[in-house]
Amino acid sequence: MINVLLAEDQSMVRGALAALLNMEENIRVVAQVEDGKAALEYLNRTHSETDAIDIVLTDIEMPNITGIELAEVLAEKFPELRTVIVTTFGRAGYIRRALAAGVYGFILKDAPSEILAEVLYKAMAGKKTIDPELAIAALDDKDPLSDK
Amino acid sequence: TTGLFFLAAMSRAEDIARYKDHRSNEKIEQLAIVAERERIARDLHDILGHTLTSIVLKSQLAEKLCAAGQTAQGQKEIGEVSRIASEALSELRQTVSGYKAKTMEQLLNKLSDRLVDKGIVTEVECDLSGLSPKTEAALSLILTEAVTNILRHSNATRAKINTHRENKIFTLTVQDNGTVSQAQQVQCGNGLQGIRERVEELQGKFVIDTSEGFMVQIQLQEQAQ
Amino acid sequence: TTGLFFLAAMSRAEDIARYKDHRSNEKIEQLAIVAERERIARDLHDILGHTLTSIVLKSQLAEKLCAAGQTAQGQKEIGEVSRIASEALSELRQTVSGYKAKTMEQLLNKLSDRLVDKGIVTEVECDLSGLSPKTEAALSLILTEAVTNILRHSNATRAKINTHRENKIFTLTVQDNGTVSQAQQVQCGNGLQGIRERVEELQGKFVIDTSEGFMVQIQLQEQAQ
Ligand SMILES: Nc1ncnc2c1ncn2[C@@H]1O[C@H](COP(=O)(O)OP(=O)(O)OP(=O)(O)O)[C@@H](O)[C@H]1O
Ligand SMILES: Nc1ncnc2c1ncn2[C@@H]1O[C@H](COP(=O)(O)OP(=O)(O)OP(=O)(O)O)[C@@H](O)[C@H]1O
Ligand SMILES: [Mg+2]
Ligand SMILES: [Mg+2]
Ligand SMILES: [Mg+2]
Repeated sequence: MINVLLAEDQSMVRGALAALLNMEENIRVVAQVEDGKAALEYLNRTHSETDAIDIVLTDIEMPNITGIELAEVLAEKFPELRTVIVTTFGRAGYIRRALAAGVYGFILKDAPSEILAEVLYKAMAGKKTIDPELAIAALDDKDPLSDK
Repeated sequence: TTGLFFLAAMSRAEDIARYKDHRSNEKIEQLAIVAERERIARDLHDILGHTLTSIVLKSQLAEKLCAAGQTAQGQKEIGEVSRIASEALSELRQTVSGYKAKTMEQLLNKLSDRLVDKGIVTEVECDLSGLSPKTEAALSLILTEAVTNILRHSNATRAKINTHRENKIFTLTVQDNGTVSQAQQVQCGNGLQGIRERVEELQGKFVIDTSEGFMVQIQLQEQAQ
Repeated sequence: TTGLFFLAAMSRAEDIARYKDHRSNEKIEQLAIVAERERIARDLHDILGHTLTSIVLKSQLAEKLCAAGQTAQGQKEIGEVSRIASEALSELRQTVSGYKAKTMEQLLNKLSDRLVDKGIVTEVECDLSGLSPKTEAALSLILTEAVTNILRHSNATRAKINTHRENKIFTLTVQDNGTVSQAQQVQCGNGLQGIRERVEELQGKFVIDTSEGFMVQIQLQEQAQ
């Protein structure tokens, strides 16, 4: 069983994603939060005691702490957790930053749920997945943070 | 995320300033177009990206629920999909009309339609006559941004857009009655930053007040137009 | 009603040309922005409006099918909704970075599928070979809009899309057999207005005829392509 913490600020999207994943046999969405800050609070509160979460599945654009920032903090504070990012649009610099933070997946939010599930299984097996459409968008990316 | 966009906006403005020195009309035009496209892309992302994503996920869910024999729940999701899609279509139509509005009056109508459509009781009391094209252009961007912000960020039930002209001072106020938590500092995104820059260009004043809902107010010298 | 369409404002291009003489950078910038915004608005409407319309129609159908106990069919429709919405998101992603070109044939197939899907007997007889990319782009958006309008506004049971080429004049006609009450004046929305603008840009003619069903016809000079 893969235990997932889901972070997504749009409640409709969050609810549908959680319901879809919960219909998969070996995936369970243990908790749903509305931004990166809430995700960190949840993990700080529960993780060390219970080891309840295997994968953090997160949106990028969220208030307070974004998904990219979350991935960076997780890599440092909870290196045993695997982060997978779902996004609607691949914006300049996001993929590079996400990969630098060691995320296990970078895929489109609207991908068929079987594919999303597949990415989570692969992540558990230590394999990384990047959506081809997003990868193409990233080819001529200039990272706005390092490229002033 | 705001940080990212802010940098992009800055360099765009710098580019434009640099090219102005060279008096290269074509390049000015080109850069203005690119900047505008970026703005629209952002708008689109916000307006349609979420909706379409919700539609994809909910319809997938409905399909799976039906397949699993949970027809009642599936049906409920389908109903929501159709409602969301209708809303998206009307939002798209309004956005398009807003982009195409040619007079200030048309624009005000479009904007107040968008608010009313979202169930926000809207009061418009504006005299936008006799403004220079430059002021008009600035005001239309400011109005559009302020209204988009209400739609995106506030939980307002009422909104007011009004102008006041006195002693050669022109004041435009856009006010909503949403709850803005005082702790939460207002972080300027591209939107408010853009308003600030435009008002600055016109040597005007720009105020944000969150003591009662969210208020954006700008003041311009009438002669400066 | 066609008369209305020719009362359009002066073209943006002319505005820009005139201001260039005055070397007014600001105005050039502003006009370029307005022109770009209008262009994107039009494309948005054409590309996404069509898709969202299909989504609304299909999800409503799915809802009805489920309610009538035809769950399997309902499931199929809702599956298509998720596929179409996903495509729309892809399109939206591409609108931001540029425009992808579909072949005219693919487009015609897709459009006639949508009509047939709605139970409208559709006849397509088109020669769209050897057109310039600009003409192709305009025609695909015009076709998409005309078909979307049939889906949305008509009670037609038959539709015909055909081209005719003679004496260096290219004619495209989209005709349905719905009932259009003669009393009801056709009011231009964004869709027909967008067609009119595109045809004007190509120095062509645009006619709407509602004497038998609804007909949209455009004519272009072949050399003008
Ligand atoms: N009417 C409002 N009610 C509540 N909060 C608001 C309102 N308008 C703006 N804000 C707050 O101010 C912030 C900055 O607004 P701004 O328009 O600069 O950026 P944005 O809307 O987040 O993004 P964009 O760059 O697309 O405009 C918003 O993120 C939001 O938190
Ligand atoms: N095939 C048709 N049959 C009957 N009426 C039509 C047909 N096509 C257009 N109309 C009428 O013409 C009007 C204007 O069409 P137009 O495409 O400009 O706008 P719209 O479809 O209403 O909205 P949108 O801006 O989204 O396209 C429609 O509202 C409808 O009343
Ligand atoms: Mg988000
Ligand atoms: Mg804003
Ligand atoms: Mg139409």
